[in-house]
Amino acid sequence: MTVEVHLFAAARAAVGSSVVMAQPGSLARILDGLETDHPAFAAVRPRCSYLVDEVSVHAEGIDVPAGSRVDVLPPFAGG
Amino acid sequence: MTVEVHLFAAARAAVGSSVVMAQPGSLARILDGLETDHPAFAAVRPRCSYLVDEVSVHAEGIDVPAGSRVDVLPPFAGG
Amino acid sequence: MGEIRLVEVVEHVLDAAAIEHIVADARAGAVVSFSGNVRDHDHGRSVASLAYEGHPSAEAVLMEVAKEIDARYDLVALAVAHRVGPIAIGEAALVAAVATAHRGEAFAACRDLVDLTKERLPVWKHQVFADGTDEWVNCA
Amino acid sequence: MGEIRLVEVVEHVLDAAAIEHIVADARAGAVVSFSGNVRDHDHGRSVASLAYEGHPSAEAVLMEVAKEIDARYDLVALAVAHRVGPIAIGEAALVAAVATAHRGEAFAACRDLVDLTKERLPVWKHQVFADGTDEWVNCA
Repeated sequence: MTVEVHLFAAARAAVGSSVVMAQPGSLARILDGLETDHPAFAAVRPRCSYLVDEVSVHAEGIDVPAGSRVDVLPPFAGG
Repeated sequence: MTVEVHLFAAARAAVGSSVVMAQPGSLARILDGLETDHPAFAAVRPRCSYLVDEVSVHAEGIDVPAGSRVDVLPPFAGG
Repeated sequence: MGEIRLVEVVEHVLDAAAIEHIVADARAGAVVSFSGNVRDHDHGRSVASLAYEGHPSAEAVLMEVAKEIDARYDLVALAVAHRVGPIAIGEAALVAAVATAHRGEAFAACRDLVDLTKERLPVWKHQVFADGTDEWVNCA
Repeated sequence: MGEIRLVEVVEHVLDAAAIEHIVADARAGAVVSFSGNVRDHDHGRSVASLAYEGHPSAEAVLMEVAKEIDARYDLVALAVAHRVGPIAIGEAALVAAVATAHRGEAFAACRDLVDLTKERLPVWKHQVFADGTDEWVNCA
């Protein structure tokens, strides 16, 4: 089982797709992998927040187990 | 020539008419006359402001010459 | 200077939606509108009917208020209208709308427009209560 | 507790007038409404087209925002809607309206509702400028 990483807005534009698969591990490692495969993601990453299985995550050190879903959320701009 | 005194809202209700004629003189004397003729006006008078020929007047001592128009304005309540 | 697009004191029904459309503008990112409506209660008493009386100068005073708000804020457009005569419960007595580039200014300007109108406009409110008594508001 | 009468994230045209009617109430003396509209300029650049993207949780988040505003203020009714997808210049992206007994509370609550929505709602704005460049707002 892998991790589903869902990308939105500027993060999706940087990565070039809405969903990518990743190996379970720390959130930091998953994001590092994204950045390696899609260098444009480096510019967006510092401004993103994350959901792991719909729960807000505030530290990249958190463990993301197999079967989880990660949402990568750039800064909101509503209104 | 006399002075036309126009009454609005609570002042009109107290006096019982929209316009009364008065003799020229100080605004205080004109208002005293109104109060004598219409005792209910005494309750409204302390809260009123006045226009003499469309100009706001802040002291009852002002002279109101013959041919003038006085507007008696209770406190506004708009909105 | 913003555009003062509507200033009126009228006897007909006010339409808050119409006044909002009047200020709409492609340059404006924010429109804030206010509708002051006749309530069925006032200070805990049931209101049966209500009417506003206006001084002949009311519309001219409202224009001065509009100009003062326009001078205080960076507006795209402004509109304000007050109704006089009898008004049914739930209907609007005062409607105001402002359009600005950014929302902070729109909220502040609309609020100030309503406050200044209520302070300066020479109009009076007469309420008849369900128990048959009546009052001129602010004159009790 | 006020009535939360409408909370939605939708792809169709928003109608500020309709949302005002939704909160109308005989108990309410004041209705304040906000319409956040797409401007033809942003930071001095001419905007050619614009679209919002929403996260699947957006409507649930908007409901949490509405409940928080309802808890902070003494409201009669509240309604708020955000549009996603492409939006034409001049059309509304966010509309909100609150009805309260008195006007001070209506202005404060509507402003707070709009601010909190902009802070918390997981939506993103993509602008294409007249010169062909584009940006995701807040990500530059």
